[in-house]
Amino acid sequence: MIVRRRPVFGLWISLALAAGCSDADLTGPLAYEEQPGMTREVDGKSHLADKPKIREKARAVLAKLYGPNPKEIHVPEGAPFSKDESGTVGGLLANHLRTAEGPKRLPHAGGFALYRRHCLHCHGLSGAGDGPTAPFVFPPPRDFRRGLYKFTSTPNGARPDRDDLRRTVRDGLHGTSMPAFEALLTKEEIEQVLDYVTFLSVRGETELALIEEGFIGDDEDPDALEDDVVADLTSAVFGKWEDAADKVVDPPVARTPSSPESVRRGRDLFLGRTKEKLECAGCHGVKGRGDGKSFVDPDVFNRVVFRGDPSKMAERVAQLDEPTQELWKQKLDEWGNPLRPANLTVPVYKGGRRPIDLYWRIAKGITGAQMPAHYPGIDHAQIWDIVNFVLALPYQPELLEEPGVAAEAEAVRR
Amino acid sequence: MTSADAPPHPAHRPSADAAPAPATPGKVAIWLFLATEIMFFTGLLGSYIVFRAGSPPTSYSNLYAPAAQLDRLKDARGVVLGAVGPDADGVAGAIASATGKGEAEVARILAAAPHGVVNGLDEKGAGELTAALGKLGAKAEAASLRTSNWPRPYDPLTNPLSIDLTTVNTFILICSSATMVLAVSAIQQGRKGRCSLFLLATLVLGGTFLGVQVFEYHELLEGRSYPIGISPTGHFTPEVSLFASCFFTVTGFHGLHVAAGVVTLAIVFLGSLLGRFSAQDFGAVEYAGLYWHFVDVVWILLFTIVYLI
Amino acid sequence: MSDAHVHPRPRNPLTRYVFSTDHKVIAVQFLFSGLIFFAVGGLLAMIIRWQLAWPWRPVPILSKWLWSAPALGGQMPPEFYNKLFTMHATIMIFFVIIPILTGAFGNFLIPLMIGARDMAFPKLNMFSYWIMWPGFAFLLASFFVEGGPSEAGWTGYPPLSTDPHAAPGSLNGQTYWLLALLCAGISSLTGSINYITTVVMLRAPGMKMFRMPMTVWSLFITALLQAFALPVLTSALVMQLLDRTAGTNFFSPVGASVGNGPAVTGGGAPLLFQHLFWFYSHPAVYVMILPGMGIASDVISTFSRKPLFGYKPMVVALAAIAGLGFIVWGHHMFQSGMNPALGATFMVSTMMIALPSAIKVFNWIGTMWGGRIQYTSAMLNAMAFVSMFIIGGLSGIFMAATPVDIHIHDTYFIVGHIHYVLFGGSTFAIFAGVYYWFPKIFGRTMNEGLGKVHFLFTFIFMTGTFLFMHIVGWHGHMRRIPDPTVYEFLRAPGVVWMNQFMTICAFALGLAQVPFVLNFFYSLVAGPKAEANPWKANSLEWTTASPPPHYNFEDLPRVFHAPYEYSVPGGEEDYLPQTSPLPPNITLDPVMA
Amino acid sequence: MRYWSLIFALAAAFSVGAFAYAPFSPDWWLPNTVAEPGHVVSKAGREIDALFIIILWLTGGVFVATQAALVWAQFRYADRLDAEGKPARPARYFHGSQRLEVIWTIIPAGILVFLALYQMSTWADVKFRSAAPRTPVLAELTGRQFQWMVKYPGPDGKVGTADDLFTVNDLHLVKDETALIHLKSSDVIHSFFLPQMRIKQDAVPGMTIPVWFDCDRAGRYELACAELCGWGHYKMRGDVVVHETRAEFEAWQAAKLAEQGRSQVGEPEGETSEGDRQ
Repeated sequence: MIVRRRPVFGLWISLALAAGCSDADLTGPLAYEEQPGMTREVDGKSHLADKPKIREKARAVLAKLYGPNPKEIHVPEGAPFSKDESGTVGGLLANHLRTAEGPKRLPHAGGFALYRRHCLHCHGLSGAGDGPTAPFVFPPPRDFRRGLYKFTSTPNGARPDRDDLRRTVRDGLHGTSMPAFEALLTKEEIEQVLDYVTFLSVRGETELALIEEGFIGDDEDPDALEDDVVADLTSAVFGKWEDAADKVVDPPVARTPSSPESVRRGRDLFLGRTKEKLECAGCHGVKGRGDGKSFVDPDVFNRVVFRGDPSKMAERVAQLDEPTQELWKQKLDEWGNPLRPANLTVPVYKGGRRPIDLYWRIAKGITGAQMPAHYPGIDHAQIWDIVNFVLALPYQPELLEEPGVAAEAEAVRR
Repeated sequence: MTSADAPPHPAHRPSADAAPAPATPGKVAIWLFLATEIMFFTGLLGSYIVFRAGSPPTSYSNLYAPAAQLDRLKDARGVVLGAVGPDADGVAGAIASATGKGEAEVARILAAAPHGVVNGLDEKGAGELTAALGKLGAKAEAASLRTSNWPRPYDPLTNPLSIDLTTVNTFILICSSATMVLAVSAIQQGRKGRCSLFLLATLVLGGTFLGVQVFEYHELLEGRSYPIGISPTGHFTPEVSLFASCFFTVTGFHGLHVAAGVVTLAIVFLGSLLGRFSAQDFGAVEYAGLYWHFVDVVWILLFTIVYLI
Repeated sequence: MSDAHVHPRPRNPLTRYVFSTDHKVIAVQFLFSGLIFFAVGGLLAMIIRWQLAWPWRPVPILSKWLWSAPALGGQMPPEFYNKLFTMHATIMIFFVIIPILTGAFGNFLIPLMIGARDMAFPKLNMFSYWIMWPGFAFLLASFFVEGGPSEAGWTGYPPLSTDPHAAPGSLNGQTYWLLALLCAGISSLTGSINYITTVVMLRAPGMKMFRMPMTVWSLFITALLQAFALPVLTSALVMQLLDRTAGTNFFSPVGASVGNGPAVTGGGAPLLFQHLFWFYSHPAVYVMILPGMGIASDVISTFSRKPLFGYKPMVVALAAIAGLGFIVWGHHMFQSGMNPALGATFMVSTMMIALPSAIKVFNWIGTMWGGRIQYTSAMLNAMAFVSMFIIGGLSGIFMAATPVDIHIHDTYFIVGHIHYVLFGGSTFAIFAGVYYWFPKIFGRTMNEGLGKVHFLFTFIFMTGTFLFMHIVGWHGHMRRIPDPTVYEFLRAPGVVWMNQFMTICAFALGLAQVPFVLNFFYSLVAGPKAEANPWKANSLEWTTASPPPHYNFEDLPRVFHAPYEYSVPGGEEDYLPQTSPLPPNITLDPVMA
Repeated sequence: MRYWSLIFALAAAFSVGAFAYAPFSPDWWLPNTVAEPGHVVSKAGREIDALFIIILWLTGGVFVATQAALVWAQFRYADRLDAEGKPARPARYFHGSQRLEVIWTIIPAGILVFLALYQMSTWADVKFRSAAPRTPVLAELTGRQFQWMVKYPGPDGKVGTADDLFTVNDLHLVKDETALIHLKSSDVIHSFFLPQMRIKQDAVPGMTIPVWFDCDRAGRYELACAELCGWGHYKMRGDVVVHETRAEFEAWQAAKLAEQGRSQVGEPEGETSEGDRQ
């Protein structure tokens, strides 16, 4: 019996050791995934497929700037991360929660640890949106590495303001698979996650910039990707993030209070009845149901995206008839994922339901998606009319169902 | 069940020519098997009854298949193409321009006439298309989106099932049960020829039943085209409604059982031709008969519940 | 014709060991495949426990090849956790406990204990084993399909299980899972028809129903349960399969829009699946415990050297459990949205099912009372069965009480309960049965010392593993969550401590099976040769050689009494085989024995 | 040999000890407010706890009695050999006792029937639709993979109108007022579980199920999903905030509505009361 007890006791100790070691949760094969342009040819984009020397340099630069692997995080100078309590920039990335008693290593604290715990299975270790769950959710998780985010308060194509990311993490994106984290993380923890997401973004953007820079360089050039070149690249990347806060679009004209008249004006704008000839109905449909004619028919879309194996979506697309396939290819977002226009008859708004969220969507569009910026095309008051209309539509379906409205819209569009 | 004095084990049967035991292991087993089958059909038919008693009214829509997003289509109208008329190309063109549907889909609608459904229209569009088609000499009628619950018997607008045909088929199956009884009683009296004859009759009747059911399935699945009160696609396939799901599952599994029965009967019939059975040894005939009666009884229940109610 | 069935054992190794129609060989086949799957299921349980104790930490060794996606960095994906417990439960229930209890023990013991030469339908018997293999194959194959194996839990509730976008495992894995269960179901159905027929028709001369050992009674009643309940599950599985493959709409609810996809409009009722599922799966719980009760009864009577206390009441209690088992399925659905009034009636029937279980426990203690208890490995395991079944049974009362169930439903309390019944109950009974009948099955004796070491550690760590599940459960710990620390009330130090303690005990419990494995295989090859009746037991299997000859008995035995006549006054030995008549001075109580 | 019984005794004692210790540690007992470990916050919770404790005592008594009998039988009736290697004592030969069988059938039956009937009224109060309070609906709660969507009626008091207040994973109610919630699911089956209030109800797609409960201590509680709903099942955590007064609740609601109606960046962000955790 005594002989038997020893292995059990030993097991206990070894389990406790394996589990209790402070860095035990950081074991495993941790390596950043490289963007495709690093090693192979990408259609119409820069790549380093035939420049092995520059590729090695780019890799070395990245490792130096951001750390060789996710376990070891470097903070490049001037990076747009927030400061922790001690004033260290990037201190939230992998810090260990500071409590009243002093710094404390908690297994699930720090941006990286929190990201691993809450985000990784969709967004992936490198932030490439390629976690193991990613193929099974629609819309697919965001690839952070281009610095582009759909629902922002900044102009189309600009980097997001930190508030935008914070809102997304805190409240989730209703209508997608991005859950709300407000009840799962503390405010401090959300900040840490935001820093880590920013880190993955700027790292990815730097990588892209290096690829682009290397693409135009000569592989034999010993001075390629020199320090000062790299410094220029990074400061450009960081600059975009630094600028974001200044670019936040604040409606210069206060919201028109929602009134039947305003809603009706918004409807007329939506249907393209005004002289501006907006084409909202072309995508969102004359009934606002997201079934406009410029887009793939929702039934076809659902069949391709939601029926069957997600990894075989390309095959299902290939089975569509020629014009539909052509349309399908046109209606992809920046990341190559299929898009569907919002169904405005249900009160589900991915980018938020506040009037200002809708204002941003209409005025400056959705980055990476096909929703264009409308601002200079129509004025602020008109945007507010459309906002009022969109907010009212789910509860007043008759707005688009009055006899003749749809047909008229159709006629105007033609 | 058995007493100590009359051991039931085959190895202990006194002799081969003694009267057969009242129950053989085979008979016990076949009864048990039938009991499990009864529970299986109870599961299927019970589900049908539960659905029928308390199913949601949206279980079936006339213009769209169940997977369509009906909330998106609240006011949708459709046009039912009754007859294509002389100008098929013109009709196809009109439908294509009114709805933007692809060539293949339009061809499918035309083929489904007199119950071709053009969906995805609003009231005005439906009216215009109806008028346009009328001008082209086609027969067309506007229809509005409705959800309906369960088909009623003898209502060709909601019920695709032919009760008359199935009544005949039911009669055939009952007859086959009768001939099966005669076959068993013949072999019990040792009349081997008569037994073979009745087995053949049962086999033929069972095969006929199966044939009629295959014909019925063919009609439902592709042979005919049905009004939109039955199916939005013109065909009665398992996915068009809860009723269709239940119908195909229940009758399909019954049909499989009949098919298995027919194969069994064929084997027994061959055995009978070869003279395998006698007044003392007719277990296989009896078991096949029990199974066959069970299939018959299930059908009568099923016919009542699925077709008649 | 009288000895037509007594032909020699087949010479061809293929028909002798593989496609054998001999019930004893088939029993061994069931036993081995069951034990192998026991190891697989146990390994899955270890990984589950690791994740619960130390969430998201890479599992030593295993994480490298179980989930190797570089994007993961060694961390278990949450859907993998769901797959783990789904597969753990499916394997343990449908491929370990049911096959070992009914397949292995049922096959081996029924003919031998009732004095028959083989099952009524040997070929059907062979079929019922080999139809398991497609089931195994489907289950193993599901690990390699796109989306991985099923992850909807062993209950497979729709729409999580029917909509391919609800979970990766519902993509293809669920279809494989359904096919695996259908195969296992066919195996159980054919097996149960065979058992019932054998028991009804092939008893030896003098073997009246009320002279059958409890083990045979329990297997008989189990077979009846399966024969009448399993077809209903089969119909539910078939409907779910059609929902997934043929586009039918039985269980997809109206208005559900899964994974941001289109809403379902024409649809059925998800709750109907639950009703059909539990109509089988509640009786299935009794399928998993009744044979254990039978085995424990026989082992306890033998090693107490004393007649079974209240043989007939024990049989009646078995039948009552089985009968009531058909009308209590709704207690799994108290919180499911089913009409609460229905819940109230199910509560009463569920409470009543505790009664026959209590009677059985009292009778077992009564059997030991006044006996001469011999502490063999088999007896220790049987006593552990009684001891643990008391906990498993009593904790069931909490769940039967609908208001209390509101709180503990879907928590670890349930998990603790079912493991006390299935590990504390069924598994100890399986161990008892293996130790008890090993000499008869293989003709060699197991090592008692190793057997006792195995028992000691299994018993200790079993308590350590499952006891605290009740406590974390009533503290509110939900089941099927890979990371309890998301919740503040589950971050309490006590809960964390208990989770880690349970995990350590679970690993130790796994290690504690090493002596069993060593003992089993060593004894199989080199154990001392067993005599015909090593335990001096009464029932018929001990009257023939160990291992029994191909057709079991030289001459069919004649039976004079029930197998529990131990320590008959005036007898030379303290046991009296069923083949020997009772001394003339003994009259039996007609109600009890 | 007979000392094997000690193992069984130890296991039983360990179980009894763990269950007896449990009430004295808030981590081990039924979940409650941390500040007041002994206090159960909802009326239904108190009834359910009382029933739980009754069953715990009853089963505990039965457990101790049966385990004691088992261990005693194991200890007392272990086989012992005399000097000659013969059994020191023969086993008693008897087949049972009708009287005992009747006693131990009737007494547990009585207890079980009592238990079943005793539970009925609480069950009816907590779940029967006829017992639902006739108060306005506090919110419509919809389970979705993987969060709880909450929809409060706006100023017009009706759910499903343009002025509804939408929150995610954030359920607010007022102390001592019975909260009536309409439970729905938009995709798969979820389960609404409030451990501290002892409430659990599955949310089934296609059904609207009323759930009601109250809470007599203001504070922050947790809402969990108790039915497997997919890979993110474990993270379907929601906050339940119980406000001290209705005014406080209304202030929170007004602030939230204001935020929901925000149309300028520059507006001062009204720090929502209790908006931050930790």
